[in-house]
Amino acid sequence: MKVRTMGRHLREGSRNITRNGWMSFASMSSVAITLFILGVFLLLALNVNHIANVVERQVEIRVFVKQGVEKVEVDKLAEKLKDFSQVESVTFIPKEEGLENFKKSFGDKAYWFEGLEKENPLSDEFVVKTKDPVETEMVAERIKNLPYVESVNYAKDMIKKLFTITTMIRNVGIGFIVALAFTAMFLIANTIKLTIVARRREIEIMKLVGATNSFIRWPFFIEGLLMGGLGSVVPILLLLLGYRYLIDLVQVDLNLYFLDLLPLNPLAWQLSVLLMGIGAFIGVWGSMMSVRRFLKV
Amino acid sequence: MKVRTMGRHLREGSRNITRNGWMSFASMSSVAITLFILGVFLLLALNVNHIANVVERQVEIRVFVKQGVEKVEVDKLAEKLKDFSQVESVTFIPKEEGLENFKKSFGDKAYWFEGLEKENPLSDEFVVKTKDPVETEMVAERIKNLPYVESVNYAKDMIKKLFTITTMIRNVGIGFIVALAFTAMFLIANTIKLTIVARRREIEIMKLVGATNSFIRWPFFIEGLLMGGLGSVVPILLLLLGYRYLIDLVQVDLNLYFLDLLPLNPLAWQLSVLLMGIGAFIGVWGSMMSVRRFLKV
Amino acid sequence: MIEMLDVWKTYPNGTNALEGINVKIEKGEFVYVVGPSGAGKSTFIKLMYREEKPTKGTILLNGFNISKLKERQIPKVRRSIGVVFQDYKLLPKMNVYENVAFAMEVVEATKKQTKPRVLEMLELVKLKNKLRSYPSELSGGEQQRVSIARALVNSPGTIIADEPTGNLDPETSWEIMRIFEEINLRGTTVVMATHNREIVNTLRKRVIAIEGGRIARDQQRGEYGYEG
Amino acid sequence: MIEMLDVWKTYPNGTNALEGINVKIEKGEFVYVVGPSGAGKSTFIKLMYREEKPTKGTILLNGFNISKLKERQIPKVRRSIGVVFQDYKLLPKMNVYENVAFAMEVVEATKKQTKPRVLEMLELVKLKNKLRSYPSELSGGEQQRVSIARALVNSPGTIIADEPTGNLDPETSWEIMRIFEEINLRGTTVVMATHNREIVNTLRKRVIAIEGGRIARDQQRGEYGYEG
Ligand SMILES: Nc1ncnc2c1ncn2[C@@H]1O[C@H](COP(=O)(O)OP(=O)(O)OP(=O)(O)O)[C@@H](O)[C@H]1O
Ligand SMILES: Nc1ncnc2c1ncn2[C@@H]1O[C@H](COP(=O)(O)OP(=O)(O)OP(=O)(O)O)[C@@H](O)[C@H]1O
Ligand SMILES: [Mg+2]
Ligand SMILES: [Mg+2]
Repeated sequence: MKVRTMGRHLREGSRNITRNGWMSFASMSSVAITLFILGVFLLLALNVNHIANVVERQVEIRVFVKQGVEKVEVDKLAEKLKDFSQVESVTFIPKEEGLENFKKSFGDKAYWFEGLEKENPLSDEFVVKTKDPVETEMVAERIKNLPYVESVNYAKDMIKKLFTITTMIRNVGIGFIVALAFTAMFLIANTIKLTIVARRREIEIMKLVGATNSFIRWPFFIEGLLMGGLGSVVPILLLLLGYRYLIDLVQVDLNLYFLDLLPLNPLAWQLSVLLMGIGAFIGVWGSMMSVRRFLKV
Repeated sequence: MKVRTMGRHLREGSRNITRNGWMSFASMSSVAITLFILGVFLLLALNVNHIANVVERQVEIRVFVKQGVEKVEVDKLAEKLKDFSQVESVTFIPKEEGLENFKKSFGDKAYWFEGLEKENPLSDEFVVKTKDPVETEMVAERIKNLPYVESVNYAKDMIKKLFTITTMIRNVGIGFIVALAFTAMFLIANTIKLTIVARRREIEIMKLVGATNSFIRWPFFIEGLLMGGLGSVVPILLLLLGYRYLIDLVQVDLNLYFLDLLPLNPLAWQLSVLLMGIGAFIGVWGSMMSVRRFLKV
Repeated sequence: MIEMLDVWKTYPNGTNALEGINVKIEKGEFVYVVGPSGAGKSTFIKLMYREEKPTKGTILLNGFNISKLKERQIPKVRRSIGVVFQDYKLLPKMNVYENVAFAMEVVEATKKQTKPRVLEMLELVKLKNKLRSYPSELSGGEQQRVSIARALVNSPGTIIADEPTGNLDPETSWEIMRIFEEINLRGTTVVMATHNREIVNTLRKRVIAIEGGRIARDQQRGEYGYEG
Repeated sequence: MIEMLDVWKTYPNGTNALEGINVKIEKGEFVYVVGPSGAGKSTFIKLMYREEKPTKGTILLNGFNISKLKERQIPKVRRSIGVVFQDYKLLPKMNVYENVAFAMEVVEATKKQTKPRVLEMLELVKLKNKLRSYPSELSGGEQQRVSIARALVNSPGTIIADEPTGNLDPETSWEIMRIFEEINLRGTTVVMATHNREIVNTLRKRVIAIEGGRIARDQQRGEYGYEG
C-alpha cells in the first residue's frame, strides 16, 4: 500500500466519525458508559482486595512463654522466632505490660484486679506476624514445639473464617470484573456493529466500484480505533477526578481512617492505559468483525 | 382507530422483529446483558442491605441496676422498660448469671476469679433491644434517668461507627443502583435507537404514502415493548437460577451461616417484575423517542 | 384542482429549484411536465403532495392551502393523491403484495376489500407472478411498476407520477399510459413528469415545460420540447 | 473481449433470469442490450463485472474465466470495467466530487492526477456546478450523470452501462451517447442496456435482444425491438 493511500485511510476514517454524526455519537457514548461502569468496578475490586490484604495483615500469633523462664532463655527464644524465614516481625510484651493492658481493657472496673499485681498470673508474651498471613497456621504449629513455649494462640477459627471471607470476596470480585469486561466488550462491539450494518450498502458499493477488501477495511479500522479510544477519554477523566475526590472525602473530611484506599498515583496510569486499551481494541475488533460480513460482494 | 388496525399493528410490530433479524437480535442481547448486570447488582445491594440490617440488630443496650435494689423494684423497672414504644425486647440477666458468663469468657483462666462469688461485684442487668437500631442512643439516654438505674452501656462509639459504615454502604449501594439503572436505560435506548435509525427511510416512505404518525408509531411501540420484554426473559431466568444456586451453595455446602442471604421467594417475583418492567418501558421509550425524530416528513 | 401562486423553492443548500411558478391545473386534466434534467420538475411535483414546502408562495389543493397545512392534516392530503416516485420508494422489507397493500392499510380498508384490489392492480401492471418478491429481488422496471400499482390502488382523485416510464420498455410504457389515460377519462387528474418525447408527441395533452426553475411554456395538446 | 458460454442464472428465490446464454463481444465493439422489463438485461450485465455469479456456464473476460475467479482477484477485474448502475449506486455520505474521486482513490492515483481528471469528467456530464452536493440533493438525472462520470473517470477498457439515459431528457441523453460513441471510437468496448428506441434506431450498432432470459436476436446495426 502506498503512503498516500494510508494518509487517505486515516483521513477517511476520522471523517467517517463526523459524517455519521449522530450514530458515532451514540456509539461512543455507549463505549464511554460501558467503560465507566467497568472502571468503577475495577476501582472497587482493587480497593476491596487492598482492604482485605490490610485486614489479613492484622492476623498475629501470640506466643506465651512458660512461667519462671530466665531472661537469657527468653532472648534466645526471641532470636529463634526471628530466624523463621516466614516471620516478618516479633514484638515482646513482658508480663507486667500484659497485665497493664489487661486491666486497661476493663476501664473503670480495673479495680477488681488490684490484687493480681503481686502474683501476676500472666506469662511473658511474643506477638509474631508472618510475611504472608496464609502461613500463620503453619508457623504457629512450628513455634509450639520450641522450648520454653507454654502455648500459642492464633485465633484458629477466626483466621479460617477470615480467609474464607477474603478469598470469597476476592473471587467474587474477579468474577465480577471478568464478567463485566466481557459484557463491556460485547456491548461495545454490538453498538459499533449496529452503526456499521447501517452502512452495508456503502460497503457493497465500494466493492462494486473495485475497492479491495483492505482498502475498505482500513478506514473502518481507524474509525473503530478512534471511536473506542475517544470513547474512553471521558470515563477515564471522570473516574480519575471522582476517585481523587473520594480519597479526599474519605481520608480528610469523613476521617474514615479504617477505609484504607489505594493511592491515586500508580492506579491512575494503570486504569487509563487499561480502559483506553480495551476501548481501542474492542472498537477495532467490533468494527472489523462487522465489516467482514459485508465484504463478500 | 379501528380494531382490525390494532390487530394489524400487533402483527406488524412482531413481524418487524423477525424482519430485522440480526438487528433485533443485537438489540435484544444488549437489553438482556444490561438488565442482567443491573439485576446482579440489585441482588447484591439488597443482600448487603439485609446483612447490614442483621448486623445493626445486634446492637443492644445494657442497663445495670443499682446494687441492693429490691426484687419488686427490679420487676417494676422491667415493666417500665417494656413500656417504651421503641423497645422491642427486654431480657433480664441476674448478677449471678452475669458473673458466670464473665468467667466463662476467660476459659481456662476462669480460676483467677474464684474469689469473686462471695462478694459479687456485678449488678443485675437488662439487655434492651430497640425496634429500630437507630433509636438506640435516644432510648438509652431516657433509660439512664429511670430510678434504680446505675448506668447504661451501649457502646456509643462502636454504634456510631457501625451506623456510619452501614449508612455509607447503603448510600453507595443506592447510588450504584440508580447510576446503573440510568446507564442501563441509556444503553438500551441507544441500541434500540440505532436499530430504528437504520429504518428512517422506511418511516419517511410510510409518511409519504399517507400514513399518520400514530399509524407508524404503533408497530414500533409493539416492537419496542416486545424487544424490551423478551430481552428481559433470559436475564431473569439466569438471575433466578443463579441466585437459587448461590443460596444453596452458601447455606448448605459452604455452611457460611454468617452470610444470611435474602430468601428466594418474594425476591424472585419482585426482581422479575422490576426487570421486565424496566425492559419493556425502556424498549418502548427508546423506540418512541427515535421514531419521533423521523416523523417530520 | 391544483393551483400555485408565485411559488419559489430554495433548498437548504442554497439551490434555487423553482422561481415564481404560477399555474392552475383543473380537476380531471392530464398534464405532462417536461424539461431538461435538473430543471425543477420533481421539485414542482413534490410541492403538490408536500414532500417539500415552498419557500414562498401559496399552493392550493382542492381549495386547501397546503403550504399552511397543520402537521396533523398532511396524511389526509397525501391520501387523496397517488404518487409514483422517481426513485420508487418501496418499503425494502415488505414484498410486492405488502408494499401495495400498505397503501390500503393506511386508509384502514378491510382485508376483504384489500386483497382483491391489490391483486387487481398487480395484474394491471403485469406483476402477479412476483407477489412474494422483495424489492431487492426485482428488476428496475418491475420496481417502477410496483410503485405505479401502489399509487393507483386507492383510486385517488389525483395521480402524480414522476417519470413513471423511465425504466420501462416502450411496450410496457404504452400499457401504463393507457391505464393513465383510462383513469383520466373517468375523472382522475393526472400530472406526469416525463422525458419520453414519443409519448408526449403521440398522446397529446397539456404540456408544462419547466426550464431553470421557471415555466417556459404551458400549452394545451403541446409537443415535447422546452426551449422557448 | 467478453464471452459467455451456455450461461444460466437462477436467483436464490428460484427465478430463472437467464437460460443458456451464448454470446461473444469483441474488444472495441458497441453493443445495445434491449428487451422488455424483467427480461434479464441487468442480470446479463451484472454477470460481466461479477456482481452476480452464474449458476452454470463459463464467462471469459479478456481471457480470464471470471466465474472461477478467486475472491482476491475480483477487484482487479472490476477496475478494468467502468459500470453505470441502473440504480446509480452513489455513496450517500460523499459529495459529487468525492464520489467520482473515489473510483480513482481505489486505484491509488495521486491527488495531482485525481483532481483535474475528476473535474474534467464532471464538466463532461455538466455537473461542475454541483461539486459539493450530496446525492440526496441531486435530481434523478443528475445522480445518473454522476454515476456515468464515475464509470468513465479511470478510462477503463470496457464500459458497461445499465440504462444510462433512463432518467435523462433527450438532449442530455444524446450528449451522453456522443461521449460513449467517442470513447468507443478510441477503442473502448461499450455494452449498454437501454429502452430508448430513438437512440438505438438512430445510432445503429450491434443489438442483442433478450427475452425471457434467452437471446432472441443478435444483429449488427440492428433496430430496437425484440419480438422475434
Ligand atoms: N434535496 C435537495 N437539496 C438541494 N438541492 C436539490 C434537492 N433536490 C433537488 N435539488 C436541486 O434542485 C434542482 C431541481 O431538481 P429536481 O429534482 O426538481 O429536477 P428535475 O427536473 O426533477 O430533474 P430530473 O429530470 O433529473 O429528475 C436541481 O438542480 C437539483 O440539484
Ligand atoms: N436479486 C434477485 N433475486 C431474485 N430475482 C431477481 C433478482 N434480480 C432480478 N431478479 C429477477 O430476474 C429477472 C430479470 O431481472 P433483470 O433485472 O435482469 O431484468 P431487466 O431486463 O434488467 O429488467 P428492467 O428493464 O426492468 O431493468 C426478473 O424477473 C427479476 O424479477
Ligand atoms: Mg426529477
Ligand atoms: Mg434492469
